[in-house]
Amino acid sequence: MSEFTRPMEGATEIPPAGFNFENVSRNARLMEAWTNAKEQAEAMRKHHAQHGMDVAPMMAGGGYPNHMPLAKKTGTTIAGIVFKGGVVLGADTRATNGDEVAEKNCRKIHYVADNMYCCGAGTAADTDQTTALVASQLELLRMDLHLPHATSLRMKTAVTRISRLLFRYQGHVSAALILGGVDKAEGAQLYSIHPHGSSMRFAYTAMGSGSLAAISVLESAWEPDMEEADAVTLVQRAITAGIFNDLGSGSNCDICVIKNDGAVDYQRPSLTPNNTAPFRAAITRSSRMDMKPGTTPILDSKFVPHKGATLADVTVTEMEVS
Amino acid sequence: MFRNQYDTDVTVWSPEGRLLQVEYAMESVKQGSACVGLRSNSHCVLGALKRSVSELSWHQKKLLEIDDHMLVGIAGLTADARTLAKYMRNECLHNKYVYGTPMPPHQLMADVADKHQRTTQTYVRRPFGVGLLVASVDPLTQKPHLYQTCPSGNLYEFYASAIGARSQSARTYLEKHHETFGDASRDDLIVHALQALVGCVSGDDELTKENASIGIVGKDEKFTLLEGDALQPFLDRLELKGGDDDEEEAGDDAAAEAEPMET
Amino acid sequence: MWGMNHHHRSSAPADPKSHTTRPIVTGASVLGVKYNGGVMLAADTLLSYGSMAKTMNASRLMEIDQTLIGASGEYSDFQAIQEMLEAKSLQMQSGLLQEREGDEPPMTARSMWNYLRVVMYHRRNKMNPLWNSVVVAGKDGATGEFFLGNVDRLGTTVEDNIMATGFGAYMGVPLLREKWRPDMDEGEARALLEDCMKVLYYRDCRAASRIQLAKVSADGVLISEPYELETSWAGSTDYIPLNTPLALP
Amino acid sequence: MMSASHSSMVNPMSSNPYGLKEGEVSTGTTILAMPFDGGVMLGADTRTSMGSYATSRSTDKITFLSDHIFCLRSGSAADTQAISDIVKHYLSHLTIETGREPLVKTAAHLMKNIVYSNKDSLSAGVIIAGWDPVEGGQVFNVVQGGSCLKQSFALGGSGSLFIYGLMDSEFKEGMTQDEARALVKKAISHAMARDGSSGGMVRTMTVTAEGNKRDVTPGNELPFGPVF
Amino acid sequence: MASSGSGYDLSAATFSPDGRIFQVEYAGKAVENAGTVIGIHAKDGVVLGVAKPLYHKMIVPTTASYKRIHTVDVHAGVATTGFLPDARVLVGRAQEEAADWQEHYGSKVPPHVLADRLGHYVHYFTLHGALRPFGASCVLGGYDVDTKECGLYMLEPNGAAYKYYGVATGKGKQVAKTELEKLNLHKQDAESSMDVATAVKNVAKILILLHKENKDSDGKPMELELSWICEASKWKHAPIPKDVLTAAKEWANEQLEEEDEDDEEEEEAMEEG
Repeated sequence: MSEFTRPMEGATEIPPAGFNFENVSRNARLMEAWTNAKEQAEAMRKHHAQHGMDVAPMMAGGGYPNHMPLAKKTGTTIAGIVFKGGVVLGADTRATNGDEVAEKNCRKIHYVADNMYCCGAGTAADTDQTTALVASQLELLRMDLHLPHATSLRMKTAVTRISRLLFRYQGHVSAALILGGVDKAEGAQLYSIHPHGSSMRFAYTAMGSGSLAAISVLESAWEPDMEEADAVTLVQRAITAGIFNDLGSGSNCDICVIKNDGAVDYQRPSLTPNNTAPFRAAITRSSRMDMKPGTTPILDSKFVPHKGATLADVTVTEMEVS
Repeated sequence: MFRNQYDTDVTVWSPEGRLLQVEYAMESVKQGSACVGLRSNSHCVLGALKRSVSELSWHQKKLLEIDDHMLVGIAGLTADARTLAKYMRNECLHNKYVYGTPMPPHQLMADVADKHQRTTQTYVRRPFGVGLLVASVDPLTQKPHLYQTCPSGNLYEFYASAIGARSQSARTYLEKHHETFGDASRDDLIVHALQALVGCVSGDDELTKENASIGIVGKDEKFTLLEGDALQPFLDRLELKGGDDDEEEAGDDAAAEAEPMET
Repeated sequence: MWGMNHHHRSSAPADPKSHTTRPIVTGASVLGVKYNGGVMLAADTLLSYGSMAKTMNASRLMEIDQTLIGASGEYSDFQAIQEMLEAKSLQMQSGLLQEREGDEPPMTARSMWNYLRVVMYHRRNKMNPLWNSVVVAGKDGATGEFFLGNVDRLGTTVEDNIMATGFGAYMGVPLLREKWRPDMDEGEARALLEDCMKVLYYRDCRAASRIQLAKVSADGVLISEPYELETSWAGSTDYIPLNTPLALP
Repeated sequence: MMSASHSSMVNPMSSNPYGLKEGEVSTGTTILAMPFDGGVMLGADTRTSMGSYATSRSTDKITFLSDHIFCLRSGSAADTQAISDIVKHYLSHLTIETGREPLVKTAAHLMKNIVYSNKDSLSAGVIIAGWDPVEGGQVFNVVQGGSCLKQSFALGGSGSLFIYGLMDSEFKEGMTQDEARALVKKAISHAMARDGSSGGMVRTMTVTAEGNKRDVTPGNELPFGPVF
Repeated sequence: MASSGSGYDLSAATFSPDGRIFQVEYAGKAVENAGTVIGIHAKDGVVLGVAKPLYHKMIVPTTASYKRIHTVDVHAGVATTGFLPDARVLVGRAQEEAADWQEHYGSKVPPHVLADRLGHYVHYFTLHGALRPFGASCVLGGYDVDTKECGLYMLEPNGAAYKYYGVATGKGKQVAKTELEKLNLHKQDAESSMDVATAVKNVAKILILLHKENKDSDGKPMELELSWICEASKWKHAPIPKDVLTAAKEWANEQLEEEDEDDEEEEEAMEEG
């Protein structure tokens, strides 16, 4: 999962509502510039090679950038399976910004409705906003239809809403989702939805950069009608495979179990295989590094009140209540 | 020395089917000072007698390191030996780079022997004028091997051997005792090597820590050179007679003295 | 001495791009594990030409001097490596002074691995790589322990208890890492490799269910005949596409 | 089968799988060889094309290498003719030196050596088929790039893609000569019907210990024509 | 040597007035002075053998550096004699030829081609003043993988590479030839033609006989080196297994003793008669 740089604290400019694609045209311009630079470099290298000069830099891609700047690679492992009593979803908790770990414990299993949750891979903002948008649509729909129970909301409806939204944006909304949940019509269900708007139903699936690692675990050990405990362990194993084998995934494993009766068991964290506290604790720092209060004596102190308005000038009125 | 028209060129066979130029090259080995080699089941030891060419010169090196598991002792033209040693060192390094393992000695020796042969079949080069004793340990089996090369391109493996000036006395000594070398300890082998060398010292000289040199490789022992003070404890175990006696006797006496050490 | 040979095959073209730029006939993943008493490799027997299955019974595992070699990537390059190693082996075996007591092979797995590194690195420096990732399994000459290593087309070498090339690096390794133990017996090793090959068959479009196993153990080297994996399709057969009108019961 | 654009990249699945240069004549082809009881049967279409123009409609792609060994050529006509000439030359040398007929695998090996070591400048996919006294009838496929595959039957050229399924289901070991010829003709006719770069007639060659026999089926007498 | 000193014998590039090339003949002398090599082409394989007297006490007799029979390729081997460094070069060349053939044609070189190519190589050294002829000879045994037949050839310093049923060269050439001729090896089709097991015994016998008859080597220890290509060796060139070798030696010694006794009896009978 990646995060674009956050706006500065206290920035005054508020972005317009909805998704923003001003970078699309910027990227197109960059791409063009890059292609030109590459062609020039190629021509140069050909010239060199024909004259018997060193052509080694080609291998290293020297001289021009290897590729145009892209949105940062998504690094995530999410997975879900259907078991006898419902659906289990799992996700890692690492958020990356390029090669940096931007956040060690982020939430990737999003609330969509009381009876369905959604794991998101891709650009963090896109998955957050998409799931939130659909969540509010579903809630409005539920109220509009006077559905008494959460499980009366159909999974199909959610899948359709999400995939229509994503398709409308032609893949520019970078959200790869696994939607899991239960409804009265079809029981426990699991769907994967790709950024371009396609959706598929599975008994088990995985997405994100760690999906290959996760799916290998699921493919080798999933079986029909698993018990809940086994199902949770399997998803944990799949996510852990992503955490340890995919560099884009890491930190903890979150789990969300949605049972056939609509009950939800959201475990966050469910596993903490990368707890660093013991390692930190194991490092003994010299006591000389710790400075006790008072180590530096206070020689003198002085208080200068602000010269402008004083507290007494402010008129305090009570807030109106209705 | 026998001279005739067949002896000036390496590419000419004599009517008897001999290569006289090559045989003459073999004579040059006898010009060098002596070098002995012997092996047990775990170690291979070379001993050499160093010469100094003048009062002001150092004793010249006789034992050259090739690799951790290999060293050569030389007798004959030093410059020719240096060429060969450089070649052998290069081959060892190359093998290490390509296969990640030390050069198997038998393989290297075959190449060295072929290198000698090449000089005997074309008239552009003269044969090498040097004999080598090569002490080595096979890196795979950890067994010691002692090889001897010859300017003709012949190659032998020995339990013990000696080359160079006055080496006959050393060979006699080694021949008498070689059957006991198999189980001998490392230190005993060194003493045997020195004892064999005693007979090779020229009349008015004697074997000292200055002119003696010992090189060892063994199972679990990388190339070690013993010279100077390090050699003294071993020299102290010899009774130096050599000088005045004739060669055969020197060997015999030395043998008689050496025997108690082996028990 | 193929690879660094004296018969130079073709002069380098003026355009460096026209060197080998991609594989044409390819084999998919090779997997390997060390286990208690040996080391085992697995590979399927499919060769692809683009996405077409060109032939379905080609072995990508070979034995040379009690060492196993398995390769993914360009098959013609694998054949060249095969010929090169066979010639090398013969050269070393019949070499003039080749006689050690016992039948120690002249080149152990580790030295073969090292030799391949030199050849592959040399070729990539000539901008003409051998387009393979090669797994080497056998015995380490110096220690007598079992050896498992990999050389890629750049000449990078890796040594490990588990090994996977191609897609196997993404889908085999997680399982191998999770399940591997040093005290695994041969049956466990085989089961683990078969599990991984199965997953690869499910999810790698260039993999097949017809595989070969090979092992090096105290008994020597054994390469199995190709056989079919048993696959499972449970959980994958039930679902019909979304928004398909359902026939009423 | 070929587009005119130049590309040194070889993409087997593109419309220009052999990376031909502009104006290069290619045998956009269907070729097929299979062993039968007592020999091998080779078959090929007869179209040679340059882009979508058929420069020849009666080409003979079944090329002599030695008395009982032939090759079938696909890819660049110039390249494959040149290398089969070289292999033929090598084999005649070999025949003189050894005093006996060359083996099919030797011919395949020579062909592979050339294709493999010149993979960057050749566009050639060649099937070598023949009979020798040691191993009987055999078929080798030397694929673009230089892999050498011994196969139970071999297909090559752009048209082969259309008949893999047919051959997979109809080929059997140990067919009679007549069955083999009928299958080869049928398969090539099917390929010619669906592949624009294959066409013309079907030529076959039967190679047995007793001798070789050619056969041509004109374009209007094929066992299969397009169904409309 | 009658012609020595005539000045026509100093270069391989010089003919003598009577059309001989003395340098090649002199090189042949190096072979005639060296150890004997014997080869037998039996009906089901080939056997090569050399005898190596141990002239030196301290030499390691089992070592590879003392080897005189070498494997050239899986299916071919040579036994060498003469000036051994030269012989080693021939072996190396044979190995190269076999490897080149494999690389070029993807198959095993037929033995007659290998012998022929080696002959060309040796012959080249008889043409130039700057080179000298090889002072070595070798007996080549090989298995033709295609025709499933074995072949036995001898290479001489002049470049000749003839095929033989049985062949000997080196010091004991004459005696060995006489003994080989007694074995009727050229009658391969006959019922009684020799199999490879018998050939091994006879090679051992002839070599031991030669050793005993030679005044220089008698009494000195001797090492037999024998190899074969036959069904038992899976048609590969391999040293003869130790037990087979020991049995052959025992058989040879018994035979020789019997013959001695017979001779003595005969002699006695003669004397008496």
